[in-house]
Amino acid sequence: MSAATTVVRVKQKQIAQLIAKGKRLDGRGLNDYREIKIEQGIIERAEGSARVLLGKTEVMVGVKIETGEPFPDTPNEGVLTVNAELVPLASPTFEPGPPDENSIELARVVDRGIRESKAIDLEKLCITPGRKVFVIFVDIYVLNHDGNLIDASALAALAALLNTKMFNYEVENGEIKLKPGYTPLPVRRHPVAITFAKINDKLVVDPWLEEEQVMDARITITTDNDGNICAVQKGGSGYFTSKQIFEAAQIAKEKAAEIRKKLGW
Amino acid sequence: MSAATTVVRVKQKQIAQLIAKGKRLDGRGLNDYREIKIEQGIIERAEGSARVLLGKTEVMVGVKIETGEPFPDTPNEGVLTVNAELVPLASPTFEPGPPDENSIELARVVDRGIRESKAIDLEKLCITPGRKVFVIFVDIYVLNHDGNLIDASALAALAALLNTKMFNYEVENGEIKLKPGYTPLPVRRHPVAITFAKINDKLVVDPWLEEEQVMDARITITTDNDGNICAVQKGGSGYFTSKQIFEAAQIAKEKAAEIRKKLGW
Amino acid sequence: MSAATTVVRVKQKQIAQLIAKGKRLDGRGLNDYREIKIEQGIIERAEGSARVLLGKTEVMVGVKIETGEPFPDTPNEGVLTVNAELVPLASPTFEPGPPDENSIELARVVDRGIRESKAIDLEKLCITPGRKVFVIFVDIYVLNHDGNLIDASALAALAALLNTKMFNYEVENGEIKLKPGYTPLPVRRHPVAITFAKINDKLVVDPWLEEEQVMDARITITTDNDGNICAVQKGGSGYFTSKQIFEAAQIAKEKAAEIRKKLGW
Amino acid sequence: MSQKVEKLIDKRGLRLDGRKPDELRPIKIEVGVLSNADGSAYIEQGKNKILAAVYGPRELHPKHLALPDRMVLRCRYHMAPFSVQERKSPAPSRREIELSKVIREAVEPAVFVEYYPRTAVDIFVEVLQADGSTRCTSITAASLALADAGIPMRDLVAACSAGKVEDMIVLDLMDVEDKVGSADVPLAYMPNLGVITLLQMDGILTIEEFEKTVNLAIEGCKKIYAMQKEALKAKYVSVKEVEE
Amino acid sequence: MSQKVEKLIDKRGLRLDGRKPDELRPIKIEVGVLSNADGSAYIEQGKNKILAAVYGPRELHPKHLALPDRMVLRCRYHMAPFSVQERKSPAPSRREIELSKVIREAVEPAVFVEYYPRTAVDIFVEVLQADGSTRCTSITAASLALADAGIPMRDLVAACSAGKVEDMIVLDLMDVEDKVGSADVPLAYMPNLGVITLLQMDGILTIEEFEKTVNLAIEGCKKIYAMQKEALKAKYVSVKEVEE
Amino acid sequence: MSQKVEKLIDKRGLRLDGRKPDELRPIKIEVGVLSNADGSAYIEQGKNKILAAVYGPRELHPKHLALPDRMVLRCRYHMAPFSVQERKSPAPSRREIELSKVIREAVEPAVFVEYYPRTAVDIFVEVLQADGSTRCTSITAASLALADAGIPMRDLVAACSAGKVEDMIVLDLMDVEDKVGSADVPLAYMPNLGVITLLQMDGILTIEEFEKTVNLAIEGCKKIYAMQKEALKAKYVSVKEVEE
Repeated sequence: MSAATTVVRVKQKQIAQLIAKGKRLDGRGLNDYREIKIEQGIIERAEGSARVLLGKTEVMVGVKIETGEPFPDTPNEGVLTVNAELVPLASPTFEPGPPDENSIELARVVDRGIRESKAIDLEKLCITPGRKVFVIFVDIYVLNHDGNLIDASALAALAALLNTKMFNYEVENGEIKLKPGYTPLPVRRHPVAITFAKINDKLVVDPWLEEEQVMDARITITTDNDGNICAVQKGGSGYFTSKQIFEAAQIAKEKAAEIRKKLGW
Repeated sequence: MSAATTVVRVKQKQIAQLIAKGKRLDGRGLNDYREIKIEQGIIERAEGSARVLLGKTEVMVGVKIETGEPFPDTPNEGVLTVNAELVPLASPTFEPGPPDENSIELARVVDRGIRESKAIDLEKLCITPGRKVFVIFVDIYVLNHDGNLIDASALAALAALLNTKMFNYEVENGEIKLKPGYTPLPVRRHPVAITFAKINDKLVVDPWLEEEQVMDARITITTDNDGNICAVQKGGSGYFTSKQIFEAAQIAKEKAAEIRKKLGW
Repeated sequence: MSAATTVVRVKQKQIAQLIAKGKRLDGRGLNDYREIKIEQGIIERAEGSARVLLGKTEVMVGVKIETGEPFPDTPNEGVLTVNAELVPLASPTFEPGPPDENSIELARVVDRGIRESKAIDLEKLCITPGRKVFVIFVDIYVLNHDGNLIDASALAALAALLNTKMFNYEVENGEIKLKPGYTPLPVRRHPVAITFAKINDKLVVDPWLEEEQVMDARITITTDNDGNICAVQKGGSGYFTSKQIFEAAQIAKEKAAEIRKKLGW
Repeated sequence: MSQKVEKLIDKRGLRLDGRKPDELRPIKIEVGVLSNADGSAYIEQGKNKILAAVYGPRELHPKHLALPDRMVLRCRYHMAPFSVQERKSPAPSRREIELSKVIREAVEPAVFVEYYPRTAVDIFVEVLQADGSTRCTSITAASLALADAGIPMRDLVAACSAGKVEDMIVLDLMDVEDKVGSADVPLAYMPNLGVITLLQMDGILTIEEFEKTVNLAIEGCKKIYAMQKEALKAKYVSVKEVEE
Repeated sequence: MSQKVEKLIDKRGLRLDGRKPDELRPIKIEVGVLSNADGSAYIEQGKNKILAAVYGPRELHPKHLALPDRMVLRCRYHMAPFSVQERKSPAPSRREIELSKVIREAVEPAVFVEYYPRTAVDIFVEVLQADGSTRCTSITAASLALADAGIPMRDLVAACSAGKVEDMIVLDLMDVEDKVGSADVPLAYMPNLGVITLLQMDGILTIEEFEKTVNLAIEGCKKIYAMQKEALKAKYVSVKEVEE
Repeated sequence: MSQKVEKLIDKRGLRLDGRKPDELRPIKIEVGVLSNADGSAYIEQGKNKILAAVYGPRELHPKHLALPDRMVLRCRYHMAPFSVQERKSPAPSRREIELSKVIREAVEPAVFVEYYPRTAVDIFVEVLQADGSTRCTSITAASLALADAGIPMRDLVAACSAGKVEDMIVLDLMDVEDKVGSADVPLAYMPNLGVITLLQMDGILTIEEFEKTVNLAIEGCKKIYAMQKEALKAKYVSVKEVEE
């Protein structure tokens, strides 16, 4: 990184000059999102799955359902567990090993969007109150990193959840008895995360890798179907004015509505 | 450390010359203990807590009580677990990460003093023999390291245990039912650890950091209220004669009695 | 290793020239096995144990028996667990720490020989189907590494299993009740692993350390009492022709039969 | 053993601990409390008891992690096992790892990182007792510890949460308000520059509520900022008194 | 939730998925699928879905692990948590560590390791979905990713399993055949040189059956090799088309 | 499966294994038993079976841990999983980490550490079977392995425990005496210099009993020291015989 400092500065200047004119290196306008492609149901072994392409950023999410114990403070609710792996084939900067701060932050931001918007009806995932519930594992797998992993992962996670089906069952003496057929996972809200990079005091939406490498800071704002905010995360070692943040919130709400509409959510 | 070798040697000589005259860098006599300050009950979230200042050495101990299983060979006894963390804010030489040999030795020496003196009446902490007992977690947190962590930690651990209160309860069908009020943890003995540093073949009590940096070896002797020895630990890469050890044992017994008296234990 | 490259090349040439003439540095013929010495029952604390010397390679194996849960897909069978430690006293190249790829491969190859030959009658180790079975821990401890750890470890593991005795017991209400006396562990097959090194396109059996340091690749073929193959493992960054492998299989079968005969298995 | 939750706001509009909606918890700040650290600060904010220490600028191991044009700023947020209701395992949790990152990123904008190239500055935060909004209290403390260590800074960073509790926007959430309330917004601020360096949110807020909450949190930060400056002054005054 | 096992071979001699004994599963190969990696390949072989990427030659940290006369070839075989029936913990299992080793040793004979001394070449294999013989599919993919990265090679390595199922020697075992069958022989092969670079076996085979199985696996490798070359060609053709 | 404890001392004043109070367990020592290590020793003391090996002086990685004026002495005490009644997990326990430290500090006073600056000397102790006082037996073995490796030493270190069992002060505690007895004092000693290099205690002893116990342990060390010298001599005699 240090050896590349000069290169970074040159690129930073170039990107900043373009942005001052309302333009971006890849031809987008400041508030243009990259193209989103979603494929669902690609992993037959998983209860749900999706692959999202956001430009060249590629994220796969698999959903597995197991049974387990509820948390003591929510005995009537299923458990949601979001995990992210920045596997080393996705970027020369990712290394094998236990999750680092970046993958943990990624997982927790996606988790908060789903959890705080109450996207999943967790009460429907209770088998025996206080004893046995369904545990929903959402595993985010980043396959190619070309910027804005948070938005791509949030989209992939939701797409995978919407694709998830659970086998039908009855409870007999506390044991699960399978019945024929499947039911979709009870997903009732569609939180969408929109991330902005701040470069030279301007905000651009959906930053790609070259922009992330020169940005001062980023802010992610997740909104639900009603346009309410359900999660925010500032990242990076820069800062924002409150005006910038309020503007970002407004744009995030609009962009999320656009995306939801385009995807039929 | 290696760069500091010359500095250490100069200081070593200086400290040794003073000790030869019965004096110490900080003005104490060879058998003088630093001032002890104890505050109890400072962490309301914990069942018991204490902060000990021994000169500038500062140690905090919190006691938490949970329920768990007894050890198979003591089915009628509660479980005592002592853990020590040398958190990196306490010294430039402490590093984040899992416990190293120094923090493990510290925890185990404090543990032995409490355990071997039978300070806690563990049989009173049994709920259902062989199945359910109280587990006493004693967490030692070193906040500032100015030497003699063992004695300071042992004092803080005992002070925190003496400050610990347990809710009243009844056992109904193997389950705990809370009742109003609290009872103190059954602490019946007051083990006190006294540590000596050997510098240039002389023993000094309660070494501070500068003395520890030049000492050949240290010996810790823990005695109980009757003046019996309940734990000994030699440390460091030097040695002692048996005469030195027997003298240390005598002084340890006296110092511990003084401290117990001063603290009203 | 890199500094030793030239030395390795010289030795490689020397060893290869000898092998071309059908000779080896330590005087053996290409298909000669080193002397095998086995001692059994040396660890009284273990249910079974053995120490094998294969030339100067020395391996100890201890067998412990505990109770545990069966695997869900084999509810009527005991569990076999093979673990290998390349403890650092055995070689300057072994380092303390969690098992690395070499010790994991070693354990898994030995495990496959025992498991695939069905050497142990695991169904006899079931206590309560689906709930409680005996777990057999086979711990391989390499004490001196002079080459061909796989064969030495496989021999030591089998010798230790043959030495293992289980206490007699009855099952009463799902609990084990001990009865007087012991019964041998039900071992009914005698898998023997034979390893070959390929050096300069020739195969030699039972390579010692110097040969392993210069070999292109190795192949281990484990056969059972009927001369059937039950496990194969190619190792190293070289290759074999199928002709070489079929020849090795034939020799492995013969060598294993010889060893079985010599050891009375 | 779960906490039973009464109403969080009473008829008079007061909170469980008697505070008004826009009122901070009682705050006690001390700077320079640890003799070994290059800088340190201790804060009590309600029942939060938090200690921050700074070591550095100092050498970095392994050396290839050093940066040629700036210092490396590192931060560890850690909770004592006895700081919370159920004993916390000493191993860092995922939550602690995330908070270490956002706290570092909240104070970094204030630091002139280019003054000490090739060095490391370490911030260690220990939560001795936790009662909600600990990341904010930690930032307030960390920023003071940096100043106490003499690390050159653009401004102090003050941090405070605001949120929504039973339909009311309130300042400085304590644990039960955070857990049972409907939204929580931790925020860090540099008052002289008027910029936000930490912003997170969870819960549900309309955009209007969100703006109101952010603005309230900023007001909280300004009050805390004044106390930070007092505490720094107090330390240097008392040092001067000792020296005289 | 265990799989109920029907007969694995029906009266007509066909397998559960309708294949003949010496028939491969349907295979789909794509080369150069990831934009960041220096080389990459994606394979579907039946329900196996496997992605391989290569990074390098590149610098090695820590430097004392570099070799003066050759590159260091490293390999990580890893399964996605959702790739198997029961969710797999992301931490590497003993099985994954062994497979990483044997996959590396299966492709290394094909690489001119001495061309790039003091460097590292990393192979990362991610199993997105597993359905038996994943180590073979992984080797096929890894070898293509190496070629795609421009690493100089003697030959491609193709890999395929054969085994014994209900007294029949069959090619390319899928999961249920591997688990319930009586022997499994994964094998990797360099067809131009006619040499075997991976060989493992578990189960029980007579020496004659073993030879037959090895020979069948080699035939499978040859077919896969043809598909590998097609896939490489397709990539370069499509690249050329794009360039033109 | 717990051990039932009979009386530890019988009417004749003899212990469970027939020993008198001041009697050592049978000891068998062999030096130079491993061909790879630079030095090694094997000891049986009662049912304790312990192997120690020394590697070094050798290079230290990472290099910044090397000391300019002395060697770094490292020690790992480790128990085989099968060495105790209940299988021990191979991961180092807190007990093993503490014992590694005290064993290192017990032999270090005997070593001329300044002879080989910038190097490391590693002591590896493997407990193959444990029956009480293993740290003492380990020190006895480690000291011989150091001597066998040609590390320059002031003296051999001999170690032995003493303790109190049913009101009697006894030498060389075996497992059941350690567990059920009322005090245990492991001690290491350099007889030529007359100094103690390891001393620990747990249990309850009056100061008078403590002195008596320490003195008895020293007597034990002296006897073991004689056997250590015999074993060293035996090795060099047998080497000489081989050489002649």
